[in-house]
Amino acid sequence: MSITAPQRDLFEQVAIIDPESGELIDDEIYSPYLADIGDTDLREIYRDLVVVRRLDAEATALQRQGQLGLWAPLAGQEAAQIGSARGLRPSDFVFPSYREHGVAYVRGVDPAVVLRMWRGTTLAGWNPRDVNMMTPAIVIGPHMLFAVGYGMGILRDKTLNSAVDDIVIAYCGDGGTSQGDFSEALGFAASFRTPTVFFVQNNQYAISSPVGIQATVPIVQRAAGFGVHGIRVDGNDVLAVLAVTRHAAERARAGDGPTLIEAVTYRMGPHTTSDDPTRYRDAAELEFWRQRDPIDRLRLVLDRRGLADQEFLASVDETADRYAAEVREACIATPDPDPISLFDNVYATETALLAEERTDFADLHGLDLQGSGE
Amino acid sequence: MSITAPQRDLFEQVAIIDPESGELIDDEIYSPYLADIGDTDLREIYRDLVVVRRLDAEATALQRQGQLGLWAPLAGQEAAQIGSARGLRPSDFVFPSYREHGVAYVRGVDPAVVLRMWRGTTLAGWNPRDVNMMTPAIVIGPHMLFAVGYGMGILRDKTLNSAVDDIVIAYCGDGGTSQGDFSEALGFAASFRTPTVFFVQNNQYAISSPVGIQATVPIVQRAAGFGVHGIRVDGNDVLAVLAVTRHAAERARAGDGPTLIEAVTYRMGPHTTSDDPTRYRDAAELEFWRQRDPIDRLRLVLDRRGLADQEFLASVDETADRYAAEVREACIATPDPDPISLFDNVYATETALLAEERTDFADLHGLDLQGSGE
Amino acid sequence: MTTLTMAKALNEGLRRSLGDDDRVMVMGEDVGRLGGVFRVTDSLQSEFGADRVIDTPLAESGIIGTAIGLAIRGYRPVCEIQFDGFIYPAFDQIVSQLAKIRHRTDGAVSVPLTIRVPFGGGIGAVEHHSESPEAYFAQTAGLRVVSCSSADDAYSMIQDAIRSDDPVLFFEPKRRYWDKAEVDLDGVTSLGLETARVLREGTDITVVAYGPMVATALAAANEAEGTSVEVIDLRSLSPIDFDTIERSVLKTHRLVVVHEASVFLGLGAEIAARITERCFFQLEAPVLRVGGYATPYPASKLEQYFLPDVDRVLDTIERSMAVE
Amino acid sequence: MTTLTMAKALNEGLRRSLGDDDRVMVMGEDVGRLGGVFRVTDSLQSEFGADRVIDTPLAESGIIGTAIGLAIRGYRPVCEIQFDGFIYPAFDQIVSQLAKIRHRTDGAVSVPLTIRVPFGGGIGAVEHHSESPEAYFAQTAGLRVVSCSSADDAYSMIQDAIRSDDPVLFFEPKRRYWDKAEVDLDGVTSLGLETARVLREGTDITVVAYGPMVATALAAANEAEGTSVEVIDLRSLSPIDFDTIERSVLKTHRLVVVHEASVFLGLGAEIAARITERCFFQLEAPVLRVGGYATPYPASKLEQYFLPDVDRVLDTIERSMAVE
Ligand SMILES: Cc1ncc(C[n+]2csc(CCOP(=O)(O)OP(=O)(O)O)c2C)c(N)n1
Ligand SMILES: Cc1ncc(C[n+]2csc(CCOP(=O)(O)OP(=O)(O)O)c2C)c(N)n1
Ligand SMILES: [Mg+2]
Ligand SMILES: [Mg+2]
Repeated sequence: MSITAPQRDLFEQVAIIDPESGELIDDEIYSPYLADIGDTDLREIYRDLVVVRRLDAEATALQRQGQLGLWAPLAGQEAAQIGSARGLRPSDFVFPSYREHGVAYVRGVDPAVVLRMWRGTTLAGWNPRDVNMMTPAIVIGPHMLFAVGYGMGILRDKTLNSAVDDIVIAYCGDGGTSQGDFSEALGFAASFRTPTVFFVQNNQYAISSPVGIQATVPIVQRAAGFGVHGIRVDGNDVLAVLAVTRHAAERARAGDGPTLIEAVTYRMGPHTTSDDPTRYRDAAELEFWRQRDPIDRLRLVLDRRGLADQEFLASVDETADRYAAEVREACIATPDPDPISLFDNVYATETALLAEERTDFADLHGLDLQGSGE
Repeated sequence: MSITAPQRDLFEQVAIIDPESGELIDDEIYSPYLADIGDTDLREIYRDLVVVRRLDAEATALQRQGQLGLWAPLAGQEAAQIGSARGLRPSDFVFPSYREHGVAYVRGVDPAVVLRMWRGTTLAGWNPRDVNMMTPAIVIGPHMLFAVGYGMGILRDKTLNSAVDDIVIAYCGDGGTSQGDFSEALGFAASFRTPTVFFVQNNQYAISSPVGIQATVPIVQRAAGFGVHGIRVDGNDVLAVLAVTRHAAERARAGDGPTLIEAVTYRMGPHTTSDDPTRYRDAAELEFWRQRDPIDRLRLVLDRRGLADQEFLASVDETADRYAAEVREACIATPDPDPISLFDNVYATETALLAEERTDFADLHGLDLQGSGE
Repeated sequence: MTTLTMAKALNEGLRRSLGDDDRVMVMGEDVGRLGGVFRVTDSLQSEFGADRVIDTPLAESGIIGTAIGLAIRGYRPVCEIQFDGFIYPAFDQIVSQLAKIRHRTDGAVSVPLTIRVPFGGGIGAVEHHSESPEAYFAQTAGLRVVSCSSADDAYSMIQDAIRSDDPVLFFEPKRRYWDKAEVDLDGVTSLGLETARVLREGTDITVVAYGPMVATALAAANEAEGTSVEVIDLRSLSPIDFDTIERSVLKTHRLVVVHEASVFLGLGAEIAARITERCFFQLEAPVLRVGGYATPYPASKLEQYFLPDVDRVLDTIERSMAVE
Repeated sequence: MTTLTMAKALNEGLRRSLGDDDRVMVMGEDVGRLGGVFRVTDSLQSEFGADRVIDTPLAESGIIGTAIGLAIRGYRPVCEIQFDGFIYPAFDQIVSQLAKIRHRTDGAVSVPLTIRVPFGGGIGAVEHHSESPEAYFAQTAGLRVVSCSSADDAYSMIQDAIRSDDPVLFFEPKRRYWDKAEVDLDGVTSLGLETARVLREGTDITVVAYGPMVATALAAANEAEGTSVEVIDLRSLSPIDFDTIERSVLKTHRLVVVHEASVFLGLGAEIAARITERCFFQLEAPVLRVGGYATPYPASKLEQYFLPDVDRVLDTIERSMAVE
C-alpha cells in the first residue's frame, strides 16, 4: 500500500479554513482526512485551543509572580500543537521540544505537572510511559534522532508482530532545523524508512533570529533533499494541521516512511519569560500575525455553523478558568523535592561512589538515610 | 551579476566526452567553460591523470613493502580530482579529505611529501600556506564547515578590498554527506552566501557501505533543500568535471553563493590498503566501472584528435615512471622525526607543563635539549 | 576607574578588542540585535556592523567550524556558546580540530579563536543551563582554558584571550555577571592568562578556587574563625599555575580545592595529585576537594544542595585543620 | 576452554548476547557485511539478520541518537564507534542525553545502551585512530565506563555490559585485539562490571592499569628486580573500585597508576587524589603516574615515545621505591 500526494509548490501552504468566510476549502488530498470531524469535534478542538491559551497565560502569570523560574509561552502556536497532537493515536509516541504544552495537554499530561520542570522541582515532569510522550528536550537537536530510532524499533516490532502500526512524531522549531542532528535524523529516517513524522513549528524566530538566518528557502524543502516526503501547512489553521498530520501518520503506518511537516505559524509572545522581543521585532509585524490568530480562525467556522452560541462559549470560558485555577493552586502547592533525591536514579544500581556521597550528604545535612533512596 | 544555470533533472549527469566516439558533446551551459582548452591542455590533463594513477600505484606498493603504514588509493577517481583541481586558481583555497592526492598534485604539493603522513613521520605533511591547500582531514565532516568560514572571511576581505575574488572548495565522499557537519555547512553557506564549492566524490562506497545507505535520492538533491545550487556530473569525465567546477567557481566569484557538485565516480581499489573489498562487492560491478575508466575516456578524445602518438605516450610514461621512482626514493629516505618534536607546536608559547614534560623526556632519553624545541 | 558589572566589563573588553584589531569578529546565536541573552555583546553589532558581529544559525558545531575557517583565513573570531550545556554539539570541532590544528600542521596554521561560555549554576535555571564542563576542555592538549571571577579581571582577561594565538575556552561565571567592581577601562597592565592570583593572604591553609567559587572561597575565608586562610584565584584552568599553589602550600601545608563541577575527575583531582607529588613531605593533611556530587546537575530547587557554599567550604577547611 | 584472540572473544560475546536476548541489536558503520574494520562483528549479520545487525549511515551522532530511540522503544542496542577519535561527533548525545535520561525522568526511562570503542595506540595508525578518550566519559555522571584487558575477561564483560540497565562505554584496547587467551565459552560466573582485579600479588608497590596497559604493567612487574609488585587491572573506569586499590596500598604503601591517556586530568589524577585522601598516613611515597604527555597523540613514528612502556613503568616504580 502506498499513500502519496504529489509534491506541491513548496511555497504553498495547505489550508482548510477560508480565512475570510470560515468555509472549509475542499482539498482533494487532505479534506478526506477530516471526513469524521463533526460539530462536536469542532467545538472540542475550539475548547482545546482556548484552554491551552488560557493555561499558557496562567503559567506566564505564575512566572511573573515568582512561582516558576521560567516559562516558554506557546501563544500563537495553539493550532499547530492541538491539530498535530489530535492527529495521533494514544499508542503513538511523541518526542516534544520544550514549548509543546498544547501537545502535552492533548496527550493527557496534567497541566500542573507540566509546570514542575519550569518551577524547578524536577528535571522533567511526567512519566513518559504513562502518556507515550517524552519529557521536554531542552538541548535542541538530539531528540529528532530519538524519534528515528524509536521508529526503527517500531519496524522491528512489526517484523515480530505484523499488527503493530504505531508511529512516532518529533517536534522542533525553525531554529532547530539548523542543527546537524536534525539533518542526520532526516537521513537516517529516509535510509531506514522509519514511521517518523517530523513536525517543525516555524514560528518565524529562534529567540531573536528571524527564520531567514536558518533557511533561505522554505524549510519543508529540506525534506526532498533527503528523500523524505514534505508538506507545508498553514500552522494557524487547526483543521489543516490535523489533516496533514493524519495524512503523514497514515503514510507512516502504511510503511511509506517519514514525512516532514512545516507548520508556518508565529510566536505571539516572548521566546521565554526572560526574553524581551521588542528588541528585535516591531508592532506592525505582531499586528500582521494577530490578524491570523489561530483561535479566531476556527471561531469563524463555528460562527458560520452557528456553533458558537453564548452557552457554548461560556462553558469554554468556564473550563479554561477552572483549569487555570486548578493549575495555579496545584503549582503553588507543589512541594520542594527531598534534598537527598539528588542522588536518586543516576544509575539503575547505585555505585559505591554515589552511596558514599549520599552518606556524606546526609551527615552534613543531619538527614536520616533510613527510608530514603531507591 | 548573476550566473545561473537551470536546475537539471537530478539524475542526469553533466557529460562532455561522448564515451562511444570521444567527440565532445556540445553543452549549452558548460561547453563554454572549455573554450580555452586546446590540444596542449588535453595532453597535459591526460598526463596528470596517468601520473597520479602511477603515483597511487607506487604508494600502494610502498605500503605493501612496509614503507607506509597505510594508503588510501584514489584509483578510479583521477578525473574527479584532476578536473576539479584544474578548475581553481592558485589563490583559491582547498580543504581536502584524505584521498585527494590528485588534487594535491595539481596544487603543487610534492608527492613525496604527501606520503609522509601515511608513513607516520608527521601528522599532516605540507605547509598549507605554501599551496593554499589544507592538509588531509581524517575526521569526516568538520572541514566542510571550515570551507564555509573561510568563505565568510573572503566575503569580509571583499568588503575591504573589492578586488578580492578568491573562492574556496571542500572535498568529501558520499559517506561524508551523512554527517551533521555536512548539512550544517550547506545551511551556513546558504545563509551567508559564501563563495564555497562543495565537491562530493560519490565513489559508491563508504568503506563497505554502498551509497544507498547514505542517501535514497541523488546526493546532489541535498543542495536544493538548503537553497544551494547543485550540479551532478559524470565524475569520470575529466572535461565535464573541469567545466562544472569552473562554472561553480565563477558563480562563487560573482557573489552568487555556494554550489554543491556531486561527481559520480567509483573507487576501483580498496578503501585503504587495510581493506578487503571482496567482502562487499563483486567482480561484475568492478568490470562495469572498468568500462568507464576515466583515463580511457580522455584517451578517446586524444585518439580521435590524433594527439596520442607514440612519442607523446612514451613521454607520459616516462614522466610517470620518473615521478614514481623519485617518490619511492624520497619516501624511503624520509628521516624519522626527532623524538623531542613531540612537544613542539602544541601552543604558540609553550606552557610550563609542557616545558616540564619536555625536560623529563630529555632526561629519560638522555637527550640534549640545547637547540631543540621552539 | 568605573564601576561595572562583570557582564558590562566583558562587553567593554569585547568592544575594545573589536576596536583595536579589525580581524576580531564576534559570532554566535543572538549576539547581534539582541546583544546576547546575557547582553554581553550588547550594541556591538550596531557599532561594528553585521559583518563583524554575526548572528549565526542555531548550530554550535557550525559556529565553531566556520570560526575555525575564518581563523584559517586570518581572522580572530570570538564565539559565544549561549549556555554551558550547549557546547557539546561542537565538541568534535573543539577537541579534534581547534585544539590540534597548530600541532597537526607543525605550527604552520594558527587558530586564534576564543570561545566564550557562560557557565555554572546558582541562577535557578532549567536543565543544561548550569553546568561546569571545564574539565573536558582542560584535559585536552592544545586548548587554553580560563575563567574570570571579577569584573576588573574579566575586562583584561577577555582581551588577553582574544590576543592569544592559541584557542582559548573562556568560561564566564554567569551567576556573577551582575556583580560589580571597579574597572580601569584604560588599564594596560594585565596578569596574562597563565598566572594564578593570591587574592587573600593567609598562613594556615590554602583554598584554591576559580570562576564562581572565588567569591564563595573568599567569604568562607572571612568567616573562618581562628584559621588564617589564603585564597588563590586559579584564573587559568589549563595550564594550571602549580608554582603559585606550591608556594602557598609550602607556607600553609594544607590545601582545599573548590569548584562547582563534580569532584570526581574535576580539576581538583589534578591539583591534588600534582601538589601532593610536589609537596608530599610538607602537606600536613591530604588535599581535600569540595565540589558538585557525582550526579547530573539537578533541578533548580535542589541546586543549593549540589553547589558548594560557604558552609561546605568551612566544613572542609575544618576537616583539613583537624588532621594532625 | 578455547584459545581465542580478544577480537574473537568479543565476537563470541556479542553472538551470545544476540542469541540470549532478542532485544539486543548491533549497529554502526561497516558492522554488517564487512564485520567491522577489526572483524569484531564478523558474520553476526548473516547469522542474526540485517534488522538486528545494522549498517548505519556515516554519522556518529546519528548512530547514538537512533540507538537511544531504540532503547526507549525497549531494545538494547550495542553501537560500535569505529575508532576512538570518531566518538566526538556523538559527544552531545552521550553526555547530555544518554548519561542523563534515567535521572531526568526520575527512573522512568532506562537507556540500556552499550557503546563499543576500539581505543588506544600502538598500531602505527594515522591521526585520530589511537586516542584514549576515556576520561571524558568517566567524569560524566550516569555513564558506566569499562575496559577489558584480556580475551577471557572481554568475553564476559561485553555480555555484562549489554545486560546492564545503565549505558556503558566499553573501551576495547585495539592493540590487544590479536592477543590470545583461554576463554570458557560456557562460563557463567563473572566478576561483574564494577570490580577491579588483582592480577598479580606483590608486597612492595601497587601498580594500577587498565586496558592496553595491563600487559605492560604485568611485564614491568615481572622485570622489576628486587621489588615485589602487585598489579591491579582496574576494569571499571567509572565507577572506580577504590576499595580494592586501597586494600592493596594499605599493604604495599606505594602506588603507581599507568594509562596511555595524558597524565594531566587523566584517571590517574582521581585515583591519586582519592587514594591519598584515604591512605594519607600509610603512603610512603606520593602516588606517581605514568601516561601520555600533555600533547595531542603524535604521528605514528613518535608513538613509542608518547606511550608508556615497560621501561617507563619500571623507571617510575624505581622513583617511587626511592622515596624514603
Ligand atoms: C543545542 C542548543 N543550542 C542553543 C540552545 C538555546 N536556545 C534555546 S531555545 C533557542 C531558540 C530555538 O528556536 P526554534 O528552534 O525556532 O524554537 P522556538 O523556541 O522558536 O520554538 C535557543 C537558541 C539550546 N536550547 N540548545
Ligand atoms: C567522523 C568519522 N567517522 C568515521 C570515520 C572512519 N572512516 C574513514 S573513511 C570512512 C568512509 C568514508 O566514506 P566516504 O565519505 O564515501 O569517502 P571515501 O572513503 O569513499 O572517499 C570511514 C567510515 C572517520 N574518518 N571519521
Ligand atoms: Mg522558532
Ligand atoms: Mg565514498
